[in-house]
Amino acid sequence: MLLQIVRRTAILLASLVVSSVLVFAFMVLLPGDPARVALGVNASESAVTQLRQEFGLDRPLVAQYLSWVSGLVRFDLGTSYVSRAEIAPQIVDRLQVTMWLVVCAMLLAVVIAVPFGTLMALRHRRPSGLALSALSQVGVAVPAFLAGILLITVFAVKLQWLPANGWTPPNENPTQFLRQLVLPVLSLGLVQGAVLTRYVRSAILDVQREDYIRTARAKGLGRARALRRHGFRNAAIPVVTVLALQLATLLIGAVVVERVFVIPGLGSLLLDQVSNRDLIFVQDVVMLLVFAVLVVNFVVDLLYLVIDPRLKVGAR
Amino acid sequence: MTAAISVRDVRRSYHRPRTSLRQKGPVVEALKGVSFDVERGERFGIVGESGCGKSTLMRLIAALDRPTSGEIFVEGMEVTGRRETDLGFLRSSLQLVFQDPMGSLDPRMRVRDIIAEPLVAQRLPRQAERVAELLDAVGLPAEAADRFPHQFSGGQRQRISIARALAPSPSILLADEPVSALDVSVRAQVLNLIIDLVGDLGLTLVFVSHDLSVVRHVCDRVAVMSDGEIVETGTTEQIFDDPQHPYTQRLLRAAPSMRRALEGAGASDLLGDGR
Amino acid sequence: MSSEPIRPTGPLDAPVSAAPVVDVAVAGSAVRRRPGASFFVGAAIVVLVALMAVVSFVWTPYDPTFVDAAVRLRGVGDPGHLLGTDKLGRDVLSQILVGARTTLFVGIVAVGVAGVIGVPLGVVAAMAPRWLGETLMRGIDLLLAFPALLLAIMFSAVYGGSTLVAMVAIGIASVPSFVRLVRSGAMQVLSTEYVLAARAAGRGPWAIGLRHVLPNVSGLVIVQASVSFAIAVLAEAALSFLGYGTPPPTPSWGRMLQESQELLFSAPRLAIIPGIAIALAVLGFNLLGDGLRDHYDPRLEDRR
Amino acid sequence: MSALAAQESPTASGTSRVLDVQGLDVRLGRFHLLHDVSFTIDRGERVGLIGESGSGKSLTSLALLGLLPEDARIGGSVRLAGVGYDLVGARERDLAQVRGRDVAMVFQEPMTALNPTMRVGDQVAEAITIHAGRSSRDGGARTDRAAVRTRTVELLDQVGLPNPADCARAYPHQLSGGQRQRVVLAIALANDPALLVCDEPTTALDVTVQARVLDLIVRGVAARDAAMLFITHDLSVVATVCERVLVMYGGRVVEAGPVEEVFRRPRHRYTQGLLAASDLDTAEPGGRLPTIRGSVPPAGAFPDGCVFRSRCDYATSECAVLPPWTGTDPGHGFACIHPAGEEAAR
Amino acid sequence: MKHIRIGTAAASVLFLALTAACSAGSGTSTSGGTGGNGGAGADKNLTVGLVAEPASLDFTTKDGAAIPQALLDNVYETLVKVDQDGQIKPALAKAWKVSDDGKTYTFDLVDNAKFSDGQAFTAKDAAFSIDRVKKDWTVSLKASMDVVQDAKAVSDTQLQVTLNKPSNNWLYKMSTRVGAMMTEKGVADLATKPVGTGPYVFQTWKRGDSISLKANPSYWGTKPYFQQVTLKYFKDPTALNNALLTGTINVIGTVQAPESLAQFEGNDKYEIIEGTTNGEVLLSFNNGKAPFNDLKVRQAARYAIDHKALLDTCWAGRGTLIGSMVPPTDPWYEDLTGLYPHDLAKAKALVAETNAAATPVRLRIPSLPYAVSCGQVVKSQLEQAGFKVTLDQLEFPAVWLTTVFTDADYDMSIVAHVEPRDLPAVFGDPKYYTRYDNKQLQADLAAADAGTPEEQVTLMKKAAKELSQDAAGDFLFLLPNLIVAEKGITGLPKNAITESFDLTGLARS
Repeated sequence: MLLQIVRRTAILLASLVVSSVLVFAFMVLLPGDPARVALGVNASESAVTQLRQEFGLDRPLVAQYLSWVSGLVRFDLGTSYVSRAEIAPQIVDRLQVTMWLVVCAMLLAVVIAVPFGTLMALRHRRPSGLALSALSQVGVAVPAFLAGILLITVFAVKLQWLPANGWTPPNENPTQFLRQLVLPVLSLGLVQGAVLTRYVRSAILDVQREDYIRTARAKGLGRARALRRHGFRNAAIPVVTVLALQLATLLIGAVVVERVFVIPGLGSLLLDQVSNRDLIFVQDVVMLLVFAVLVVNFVVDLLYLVIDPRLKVGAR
Repeated sequence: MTAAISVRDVRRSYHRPRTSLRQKGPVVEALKGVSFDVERGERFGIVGESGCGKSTLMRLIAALDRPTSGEIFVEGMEVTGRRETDLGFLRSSLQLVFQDPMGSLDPRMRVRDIIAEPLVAQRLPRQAERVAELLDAVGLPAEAADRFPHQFSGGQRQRISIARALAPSPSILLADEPVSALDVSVRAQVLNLIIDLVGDLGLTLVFVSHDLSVVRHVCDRVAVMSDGEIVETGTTEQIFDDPQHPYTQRLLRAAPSMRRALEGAGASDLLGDGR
Repeated sequence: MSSEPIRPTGPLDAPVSAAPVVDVAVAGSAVRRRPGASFFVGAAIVVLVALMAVVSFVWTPYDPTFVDAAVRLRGVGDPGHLLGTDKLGRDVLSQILVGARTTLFVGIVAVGVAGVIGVPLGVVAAMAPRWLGETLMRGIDLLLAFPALLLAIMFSAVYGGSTLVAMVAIGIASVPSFVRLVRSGAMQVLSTEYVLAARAAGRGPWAIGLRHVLPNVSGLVIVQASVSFAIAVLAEAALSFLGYGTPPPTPSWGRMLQESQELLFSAPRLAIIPGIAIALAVLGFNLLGDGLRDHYDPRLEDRR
Repeated sequence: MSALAAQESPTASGTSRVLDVQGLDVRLGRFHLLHDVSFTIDRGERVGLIGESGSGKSLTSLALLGLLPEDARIGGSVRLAGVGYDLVGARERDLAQVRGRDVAMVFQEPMTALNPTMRVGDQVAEAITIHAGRSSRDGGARTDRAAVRTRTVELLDQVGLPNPADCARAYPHQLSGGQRQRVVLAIALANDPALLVCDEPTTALDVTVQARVLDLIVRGVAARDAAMLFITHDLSVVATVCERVLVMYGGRVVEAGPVEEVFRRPRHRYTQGLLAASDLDTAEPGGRLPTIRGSVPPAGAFPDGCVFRSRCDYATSECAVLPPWTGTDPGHGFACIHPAGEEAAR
Repeated sequence: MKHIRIGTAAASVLFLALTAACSAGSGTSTSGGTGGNGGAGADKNLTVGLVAEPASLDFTTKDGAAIPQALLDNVYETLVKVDQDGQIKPALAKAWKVSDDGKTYTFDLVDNAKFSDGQAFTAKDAAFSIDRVKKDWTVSLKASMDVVQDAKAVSDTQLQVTLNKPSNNWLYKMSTRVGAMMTEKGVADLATKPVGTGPYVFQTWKRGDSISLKANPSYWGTKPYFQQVTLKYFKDPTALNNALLTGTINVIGTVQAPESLAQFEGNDKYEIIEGTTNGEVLLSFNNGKAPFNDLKVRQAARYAIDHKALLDTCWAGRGTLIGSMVPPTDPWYEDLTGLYPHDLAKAKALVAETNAAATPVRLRIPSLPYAVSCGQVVKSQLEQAGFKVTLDQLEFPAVWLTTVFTDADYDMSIVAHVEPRDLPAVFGDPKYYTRYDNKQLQADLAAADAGTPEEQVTLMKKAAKELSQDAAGDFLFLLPNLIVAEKGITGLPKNAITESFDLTGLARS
């Protein structure tokens, strides 16, 4: 068990190092001198030189990389070339917004996916199961932003039930926060829910075919109870994987919905900074996303150790 | 005259992945120093339970795996330590038949191509005629060549397997549990076929099985394996009528037998002395 | 779509995508089921999209980029413009037809990149010595940390926005799912007795890779390709919406949708028509993938 | 519940009949897989069901427990002592109460039959607690956790697991195949079922392990005076374990009777061929074995009339009509127009 | 001098400056008397929806029209302002005198203005602000102050500025961001905490969302009606419309999707204000290289464009057709739309004559809504005349600026030049991205800047006509000023001809 944790931690750390080099290298590859881009096309040469010095862009790449990484470790993400503002608090700010959106949407997705996915699997040969399955296929096929636009048109503009867009922090005005959260969470959650439903269905179908479910039923557990007591834990393994990765990649993936609903989230921040060519900022956001994905994978790996006792011994 | 197969103190161990921080992963010894000779024209049986190392041994003889130590000679030529490209003699003189009649045939290939594979690989001539001859030899119709494995029953598939093994006209046939996955009513057909072919073609047969009665029926000489070692070797009569090693005795006793059962033996009689 | 492209790492390989898991079929067995309804519906939709693309090469009612101020914002069923015209007076039907081309192009590029990189890499990772295979897989896992959308945006920033660049990025982001799938399939194939038999017959590793491994993982690859195709179509729509997708004047369903937004109230058809086209194409490829999976995966056979 | 408990007595006829299967018929999709299977088992009786792949023997066992796929169409009746209703057509909820309590099952594949994420002891304990409170035998006493734990260890001890208390804490992957099969047996025996169904329980095991497990099964059944249906393709195992045998081919019972009689003097040509082909003990070493020609057809491809006629050397045109059952009752007789053992008389 | 032009125009194209101030004529008396925080109800709050969010609050180091749009005239004030008719009016300077040689300006400043950090505004601050442009500003706009020789405080309320040479433009520029008055103590945190003398005080900036301003309680002039103004940013024009429709905002400061106006028309909850801007949407030619260094090719292109149809399709018919680089609000405006009427036959003939169809021309447009719309129309229309056109959409600002604007790697482009009086900037400098080198025009423009106001008008008219005749570019149309507001919001400017969105005069009736 300990060995597994150590091994996975080592892999995580190695992945972080490699990806940080990749991200850094990618940013170096980006055409254009960041200082010049930050200052605009007609900036004077002296101003550019000064900025380069100020941000250490005149140092060798290795030194730049090391100081960036050592900053990351201390959670000092540096200062934006463009706005001259500290980057860390901005990222934290945006991350909070996106987390609300993504976590709520994924909760909704789970709430939809687990019962419906299970039902679809249990009835996969009956008309009701097929109908649900078809519905989920349609759900998967609808782009989230289209869902968002349709929801806005109906519930905000036509019916005037909810605000069409905007974001209010929960501590500022909880009611407004909730009202503004509903539609984006729906448009993200419904689509993600449809995707997740397919996985739940697939996982339950697989598990249902397992011999131990038959053993459990032979013991006297009803079909549903056998599934509940023995199936879910085992079906959870692939589903949790998907869920965790949906969560991590939605940090950026939610950008389309953020755009539709004018939510100042992390994805929008990244897009803004890409178009501002605020490279240090982009670098930090990308690294954060990579970090998030890797850490989520790491956590999921550890979770497997809990869920699946076979892994504790390192059986491969 | 050299032995068909000569195995000299062959060992094979595997490293399991480590499971603890302090200790290295355990070393599993699949073969703990095995030596024996198979004479030409002999029908040699290897009997043992799962995990005893008999399949590992087969792979080592066929040079599909490398021993940790020891030497293996096939028809006087050393097999161990050779590169894949230097094994041409082995590939043409020694062939295998496997247990699983489904898994040993590539589902995406036509029977013709399956049987011809050794011929193609070894660049042998007359491939089309040879395939037809072989199909006939194993009792399959000529039009079988155009079909795919899944269109055949288990017994027929095993015939295809045998045809493939015979394609390069080998002198040695290794059969690894060739009838264990077959229905009882088909098993006899395949056993008959193997025995006939071995006799007609004058092959050396190495026959691996966990089923004592099958080995007894097919083989002249038997080696009993347990836990990576050969515990006893002898002629079929010696082994079955007068087993010396306690393991052999226990094994023979544990195998249910129709004759003994009809004489009134029950489940408890399968156990060794004591319980 | 915002969210599609995620693939897990972890001990149990379960490729994740907008469509459900591609089960790793038992490589040695050829138990096939007759294709079900989802295969036929999916195939019909895919053929329809392909047909639209093919037709657009030889005939469209109008030049899809031809601007005619006189006929702007005609409704559906307008004589001469079956699906009406957009705000620039371009014929919507012509754009939809030519847009099918873009959609297919998008999928072919993305799936092509993913497949051309992923399939050989997967086979190599399976056939290489253990340490090399494992290292390769760790590298592939790392790629998972770069979601498709992120890669596409970064690529667009470097190489300029174009369909090709965006789709190469989507393709690269889809590489891990191909590698993992092909590797696990190939490892199953390599553990079969027919591979042992082939080695005993004297086949070298190249021949085994080409003659045994590739044909036997091809079913898995086709299923994954179909699913990845759907993902790519959704990704293109999302990127177009963000302004990183297919640039004008090339007709693209994603951009048609994006351009029609301001007219959602006065001419909702301009959003609905490409919206349906996108959803239909995605549905088609997902269903096709599902149907093929049923066909190739004997595990769905729950009768014993 | 109390209604069920009230019927917990031998049937009115006075015989100790445990299982009565009449005309069991199963169709799946377009395949007709079981035809008119009838047999009975009495208390303390060990009955073997033999047949090759595709004979329908596993399907029969699943039908007895109501574990067939949902879309299977089932006809006939399956009645179990102590259960007031026909198991064919019973609701899943009612069936669940019968399973594990009145009828239990041991499966073929010990490696996959246990939940990999649950401790072995918990899986055994579950079998005990599911029916606790519903069972008239021990009342609510078995819900007591300590008592359940004690009983679990006791059961594991009974199936011969060394250090049963440690075993209870283990996960399935930490046990060998033979050990797992014993755990499955412990689960099956947990509620002292009236009928134990064993579906190829030792096929995946080594000979020496098989010997142990067979012994344990026989002892466990004997200790409970339970009835047993033992399904296998291995004739010598059936001969060793059972008193009575049913021979199945192509979804039909083709011959039935006491082991002694059927194996010494088979009447059906299939039984005869099967015995001859598998008898390696008496065959000349290295000589030719008697065979049955052809191979077992795939499901749905058996001929009508006599199912064996496509492979039978004695088949005539008369065999195209379903041969009648020759014998006193479904448990003793054969279905063959040209039976063995009559040539001498002719 | 030339440098000035390049700079200003560079800034102007960065983002569209969208709406105008209305400095004069806030006739309704504002009743900002209640004072303090308590009394201001919801009707004293205003949320304005805008499109482009600034990347920084410091326009001394960062280009872009979004910063002055939010801060100029609201947080920062200038000495003089430009009114709705383009006339220069007093602001922090009550009055000013120009010496006879046109080189010395003496400003009399208001005596009761205070910075939001509590310090009084004096002539020293004004001199400091003007000097600082030359010293510390890094954006190229600073070049507008190159003409200043010296600025000094004569007294607390009197400032004297000496120029190198007479310039009509300088005073005009003093009404833009380079004329913003700052305090020496307030310049440390320009990017995050602007300090000015204006009617509003900067409060918070939720990046990616909005900027909040609150009324300055100690404002020296007429106090604004709204106590709290939030400028909310929407990248997506549709989202902006939806926000107004669902009451999230009160005003759409600039409509970027004119087609969508339909949903507000005929709805009596809303009011649409339509006026003009300085934004000439220019189909620019690369005059420096083939094929557009050939007058006939340029003429062919001008004849090929059907401006009416173009305006109808790509901007819903909103906007004004112009025949040259001058908006109607400039004193030297003249209707030149008749110079190159849509004439497909002539265009085709010219194309055939010049062999312009031999190679495709690259129309490289920025990724901005109007450019994307117009680009497709222009491509279609040019192709009907026989041109071969490839349309490239370049990411704006980063890619378009380097490729087209800096490197002039293009044949044609479309961009709105929104800088006031930008004809000299766009066509007076051969190094500018239009690569238009016309010595006569350059001489006329220099004379206009140095001459009397009357001479300026005459010479500018001449230049504008020359420019149009020479087909230095095609002037597609003038962007309209489109504002949608809830009924009852007053004081919204009809025309948008300055850099700021001036909130001072806004009220709710």
